[in-house]
Amino acid sequence: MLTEIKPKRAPSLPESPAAGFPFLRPAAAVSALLLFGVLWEAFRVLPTPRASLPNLVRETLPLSGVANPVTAVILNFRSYDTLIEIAVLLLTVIGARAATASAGARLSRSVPEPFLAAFFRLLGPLIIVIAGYLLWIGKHAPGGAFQAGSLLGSAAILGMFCTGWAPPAESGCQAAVLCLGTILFCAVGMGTYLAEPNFLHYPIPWAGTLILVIETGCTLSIAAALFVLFTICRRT
Amino acid sequence: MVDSPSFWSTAFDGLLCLMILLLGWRVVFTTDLFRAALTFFVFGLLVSLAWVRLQAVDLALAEAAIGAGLTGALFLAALSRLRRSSMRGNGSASAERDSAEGESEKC
Amino acid sequence: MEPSDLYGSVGIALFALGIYGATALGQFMRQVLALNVAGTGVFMFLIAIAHRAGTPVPDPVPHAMVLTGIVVAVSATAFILVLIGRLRDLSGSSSAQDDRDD
Amino acid sequence: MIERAIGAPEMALVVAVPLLAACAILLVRRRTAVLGMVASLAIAALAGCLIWRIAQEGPQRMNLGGWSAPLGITLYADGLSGWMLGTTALIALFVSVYGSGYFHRNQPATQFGGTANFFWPLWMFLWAALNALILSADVFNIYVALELLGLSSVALVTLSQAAPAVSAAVRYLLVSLIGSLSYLMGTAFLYAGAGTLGFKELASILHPESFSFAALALMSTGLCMKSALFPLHFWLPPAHENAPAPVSAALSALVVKASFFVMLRLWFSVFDRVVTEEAAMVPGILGAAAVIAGSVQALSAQRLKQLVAYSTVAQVGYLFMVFPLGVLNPSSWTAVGGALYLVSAHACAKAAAFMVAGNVLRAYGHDRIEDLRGVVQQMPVSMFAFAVAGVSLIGLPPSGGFIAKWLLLTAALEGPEWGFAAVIVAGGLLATAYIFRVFSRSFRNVTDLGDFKKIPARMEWSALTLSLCSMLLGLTATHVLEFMQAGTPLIRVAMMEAGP
Amino acid sequence: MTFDNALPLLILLTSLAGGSIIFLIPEHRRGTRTALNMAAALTKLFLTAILVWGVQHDHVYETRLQFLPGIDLLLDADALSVLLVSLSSVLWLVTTVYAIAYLEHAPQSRSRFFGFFSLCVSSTIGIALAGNLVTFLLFYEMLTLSTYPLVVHRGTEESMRAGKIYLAYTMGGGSLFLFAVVWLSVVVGPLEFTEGGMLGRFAGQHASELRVIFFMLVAGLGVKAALVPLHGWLPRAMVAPAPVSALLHAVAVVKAGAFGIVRVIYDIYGVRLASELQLLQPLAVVASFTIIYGSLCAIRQDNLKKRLAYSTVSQVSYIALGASILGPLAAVGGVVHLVHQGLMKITLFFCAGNLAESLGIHEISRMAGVGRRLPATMAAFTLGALGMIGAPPMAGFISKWYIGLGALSAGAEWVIWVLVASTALNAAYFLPILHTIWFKEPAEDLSDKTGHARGRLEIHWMLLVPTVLTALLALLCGLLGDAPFSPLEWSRLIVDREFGQ
Repeated sequence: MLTEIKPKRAPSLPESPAAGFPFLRPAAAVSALLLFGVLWEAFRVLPTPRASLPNLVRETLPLSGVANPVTAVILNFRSYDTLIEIAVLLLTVIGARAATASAGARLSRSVPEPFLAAFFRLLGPLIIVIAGYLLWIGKHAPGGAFQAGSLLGSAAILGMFCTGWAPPAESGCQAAVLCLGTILFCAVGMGTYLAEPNFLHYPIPWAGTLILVIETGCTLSIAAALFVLFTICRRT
Repeated sequence: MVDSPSFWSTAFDGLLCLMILLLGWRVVFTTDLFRAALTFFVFGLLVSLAWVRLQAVDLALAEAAIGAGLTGALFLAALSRLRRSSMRGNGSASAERDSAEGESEKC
Repeated sequence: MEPSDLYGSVGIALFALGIYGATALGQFMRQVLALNVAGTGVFMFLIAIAHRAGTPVPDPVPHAMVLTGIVVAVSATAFILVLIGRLRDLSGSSSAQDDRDD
Repeated sequence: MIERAIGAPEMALVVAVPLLAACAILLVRRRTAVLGMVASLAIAALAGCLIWRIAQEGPQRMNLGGWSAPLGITLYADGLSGWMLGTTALIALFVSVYGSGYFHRNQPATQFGGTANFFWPLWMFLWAALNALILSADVFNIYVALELLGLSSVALVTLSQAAPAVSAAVRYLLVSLIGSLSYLMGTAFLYAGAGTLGFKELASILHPESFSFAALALMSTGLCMKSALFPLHFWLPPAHENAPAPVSAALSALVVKASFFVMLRLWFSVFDRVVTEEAAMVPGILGAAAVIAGSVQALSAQRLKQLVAYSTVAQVGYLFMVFPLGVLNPSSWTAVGGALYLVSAHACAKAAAFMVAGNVLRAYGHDRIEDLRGVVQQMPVSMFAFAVAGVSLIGLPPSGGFIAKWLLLTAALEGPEWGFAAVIVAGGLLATAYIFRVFSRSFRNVTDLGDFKKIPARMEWSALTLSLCSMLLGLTATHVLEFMQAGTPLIRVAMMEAGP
Repeated sequence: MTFDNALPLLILLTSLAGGSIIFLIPEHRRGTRTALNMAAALTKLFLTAILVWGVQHDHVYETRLQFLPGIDLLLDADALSVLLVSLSSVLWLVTTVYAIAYLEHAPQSRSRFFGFFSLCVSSTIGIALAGNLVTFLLFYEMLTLSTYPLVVHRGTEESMRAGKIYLAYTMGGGSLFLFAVVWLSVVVGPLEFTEGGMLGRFAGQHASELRVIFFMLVAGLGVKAALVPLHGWLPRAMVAPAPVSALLHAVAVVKAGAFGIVRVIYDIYGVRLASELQLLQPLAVVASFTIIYGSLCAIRQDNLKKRLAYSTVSQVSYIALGASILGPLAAVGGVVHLVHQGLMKITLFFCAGNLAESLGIHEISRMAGVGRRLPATMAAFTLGALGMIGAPPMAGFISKWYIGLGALSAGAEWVIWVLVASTALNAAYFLPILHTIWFKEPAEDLSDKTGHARGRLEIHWMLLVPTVLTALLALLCGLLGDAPFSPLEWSRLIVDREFGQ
């Protein structure tokens, strides 16, 4: 590795992990084949699960406040996972910002084409409506926060391409939207202590509403996060 | 099982699996990064199709939107800006250029 | 052959393939691509398992896991791409500066 | 059907509070250091409450959302997790203090541009991830926590905006992603075979079968990658060496230990009936190799931070010897107690060592070991801290490192596992060699001392305090070991039965 | 916690706390540092006096602290420990006085020096008071660490090399010792020192293991006791300042090793088991060889301190020899030599230090006629040298006498020849020095070089008084051997208890 950091000298560049070991590729190939063989064998003789979790989910579904089992699992039974996951999303945005903080931020705007812009003016609202629908339908049919959020995010990206609109590099409201999901989640989680002495323990009558609230927040955060990540990825 | 495995469905599954494997192989072994990224995009779409076959519609949606669409877009964006910076990097002293290009190979 | 078994095997194959790529390839970008392939493999395996559970509707728990996994994967990918770009800038710019000094 | 168990609220709060704190810091954007310190104190206090509760009422189990496993996620805190949590809180608190000095406004922020104010939110995320990882009793939840941990660590590494740091970060991230994917595949196999994700349920279901072996192999490989076990350690030294000093301290002291702790849980509780002595030998032998290889590389290190980083590789090796030693005589607590003791002792010592390295780097603008002449005269506090930390790393009495070494050696000789015993002793000698490499330079008397920048006092004193903590650990062994076994005679399947 | 339980801890803390505070005293506060040093030393001496009296009257002084599950941190004062405690507290006081004057003009940090100096003494006290093998190990390692900064104190290339070698030897021995201790405690459980040997009840079991462990223990301790071939660090450590070498060689390090060997033989294995396993024969042979070899090397040295160092190598082995010959008489000889050798050797090193300080003389060849320039110092040197040779009525004579008697009664006549040979050799390397000092014409002008001469005194009184004092003590120990509380009487008491008579 390098011995000291001077701005002037070009720092010694990292050898990619492959560089170190000469026989890496064949070794990796063999071990990958081995991996496949072993796992496939294990998969072939896989016993049928002893615990029948699906049935348990089905029985408990009425208490979860939603009709779509996946949504029930994500936002009620295993909502803690989702909380951490939203945090991961937020974290990556901050990390990306931190990594590029000292870089001169150049966003190469794409020149707005009138036709594309018009097209987007048509498409944009439609996408937003669809996203809202996905979010709403998630309660009892395929769909939900993630699909809606990703859709919104891609809509924003599309907009950036079509109408040469460039987002502000960093703004308070942007940060607020990014944090919204995490904050809502934690707040609800602690708030449930008022009703039930347990974290993220929705009172059954309220469950549906709370889930919808959280989902809305998450949708916005996810959309914002994906969009910001994309812009940083282009910019840096 | 839910769907009685008729011949055609099985054949379709097999074909889909073959395509997926092939594309996956291409993604990993194509040296041209742009082509690899595009291949990955198609790969993602096929995978989401496969998930529909496995009665995971919502996941298929997510995969199509995030897995294929966004990830592919991310790769393309990153590649475009890598190319830009490599253009900036050119015309430097030979030693540095070697190192810079050694780097560009790694990126 | 049940579709679940078929797709499960494919998932395992993609996983192995991706792991090979992520460890053996020399370029960061290609390693990241391979990593995504491996991730897709894992997800497909999980979904196959969900389908395999033998209930009329597939087991939602693996589905939830996959959904979580996809989001984590995309954010991690974006982050590492940003880092790679940044690394490229740093090495490029430092060489350019020395160029001026000469 | 639905057990509505109530656990200590702290268990969830130690995760939620740092996350909220991170958001708050992001939104307020002013006086970040103050907010960060307040949050740190709050989190440490919560951890303290939880530990006290464990000591009073025994192990705590919390079914999040009121859904008991297998349906929901369970948090579980016994003596071991309590001890890990406490160690984390202690180290993290002092890292916060140190960081508030290191990233202070009027410190020369040359190597990190505007990134200083990103430290606090990222650091909060890291702390949340550590707590989540320690408390979780659900294999998939652990996967998510692992991702949070890995990503936040990498983000922190990039805070020092130099090219080597970023390239180290990229490699670190690649390895940690591969590791978590491997872990996730293992989880998938577990679920496919056992149909549940909770520790307790898995422990009662799993038997030696092909799928459980596959899962064990996949998960262990992933975790070993993350905690830099010997052949997979290549990413650690550059990352820990080029990160900002407080980050290096946190990474070396806590992050590698967290994944080790998960592996400990898996092997001795979830896979308890699955693991065989042959399987346990693999991590053990790799650990022994790590002790030797890491120390030897530390002997040839050029820079102080490099040396300390390689010593981490070596010390992690000791930890992994617990698997053979613990599996070989299941009735004995010695090996596990020793390993966990080493976790804390090494955490304190290593954090202190990295802080000192950071101080030297700040004060002299370099940390080349060759040119450390006369440092003892100019930075007596820091070097004394380094000396004390070194004593603990070497494992000399009366340090926490000695207790750990004693317990591990006892376990090895009870076996008797001559090989491991020999490696433990040899490792101590090698550690002496590389620690005193530093002193044989820094004790030199020189008349012309290099230009020397004054550094904030708290950066020196937090290092000293931590090193003294590692020394103090040497005198509290009996109580600590009692606490670790809180409510549970052995770290075995029985352990997972909740206490109160 | 009663006073009796607290006393050992207090004795330990006087120097430990003192040392820790001294670290914090800024360099220029010379008066404060001196006052603190003296206060600590005097307190320790006082407490030690109480201890001696108490142990004489069969008080039980024992401090227990929880350390490891099943293993306590045990400080307890039996007759044997009292011997070393009193020796080190007396010599600490003396050496402190000496060091304060000696380092007056040294450029290096004096706070650091005195801090580690008192840590060093504390570890010696801890070694003396250790009630079980783990506690002993703890302070044994602590001694290693606290001596290193003293050895490298001058910060020169040479001292750095010496420090590296010192560390290599002692750490190697230490880890061997650790290994053996853990192994032994795995085999037989907690290892409390008990008069007559705690392994007595294991007679006939684990014979082979116990044998191996014994030799590992002795090897680990032999490094500090400088048994050949583990003595290599000792002569090189001479680069340290005179007070340090005095302390290292007279009290702290070598004594720690020898004392440990005595402990292992008497209180862990016990004479009966040791003889049953035939452990002592080889040790006696090694010790005798060391005695001869050390003296032979000493003859070839021209550097005074180096010669003294080799003579230490040889003299310390008397202790091991006496302990390894069966029978009470030899034991008395060995144990009492702990004290006698300490007193005589520290005198000699003080004299060497005075020479270096006042006249800058390090070589024997340049010592011609210094007797006239430094009469008192050289008189002290003469006493010490005669004692080393073993001439009556000096203290050294008593040790040799008892070892000889013991050897005869134990039927090991060959030991007599070892004693005779070593006496001859001692004479061969000390008498020429005495002759040079007193009867040769001064070759160079012996005027004061360092400005230590104050008025009519030949050298600064704080350098002179300790020297003369220790010399007189060595003389008294020889003259008043039978007086109560004399080292000889005390060793008799110890041996009676060990051999359960």
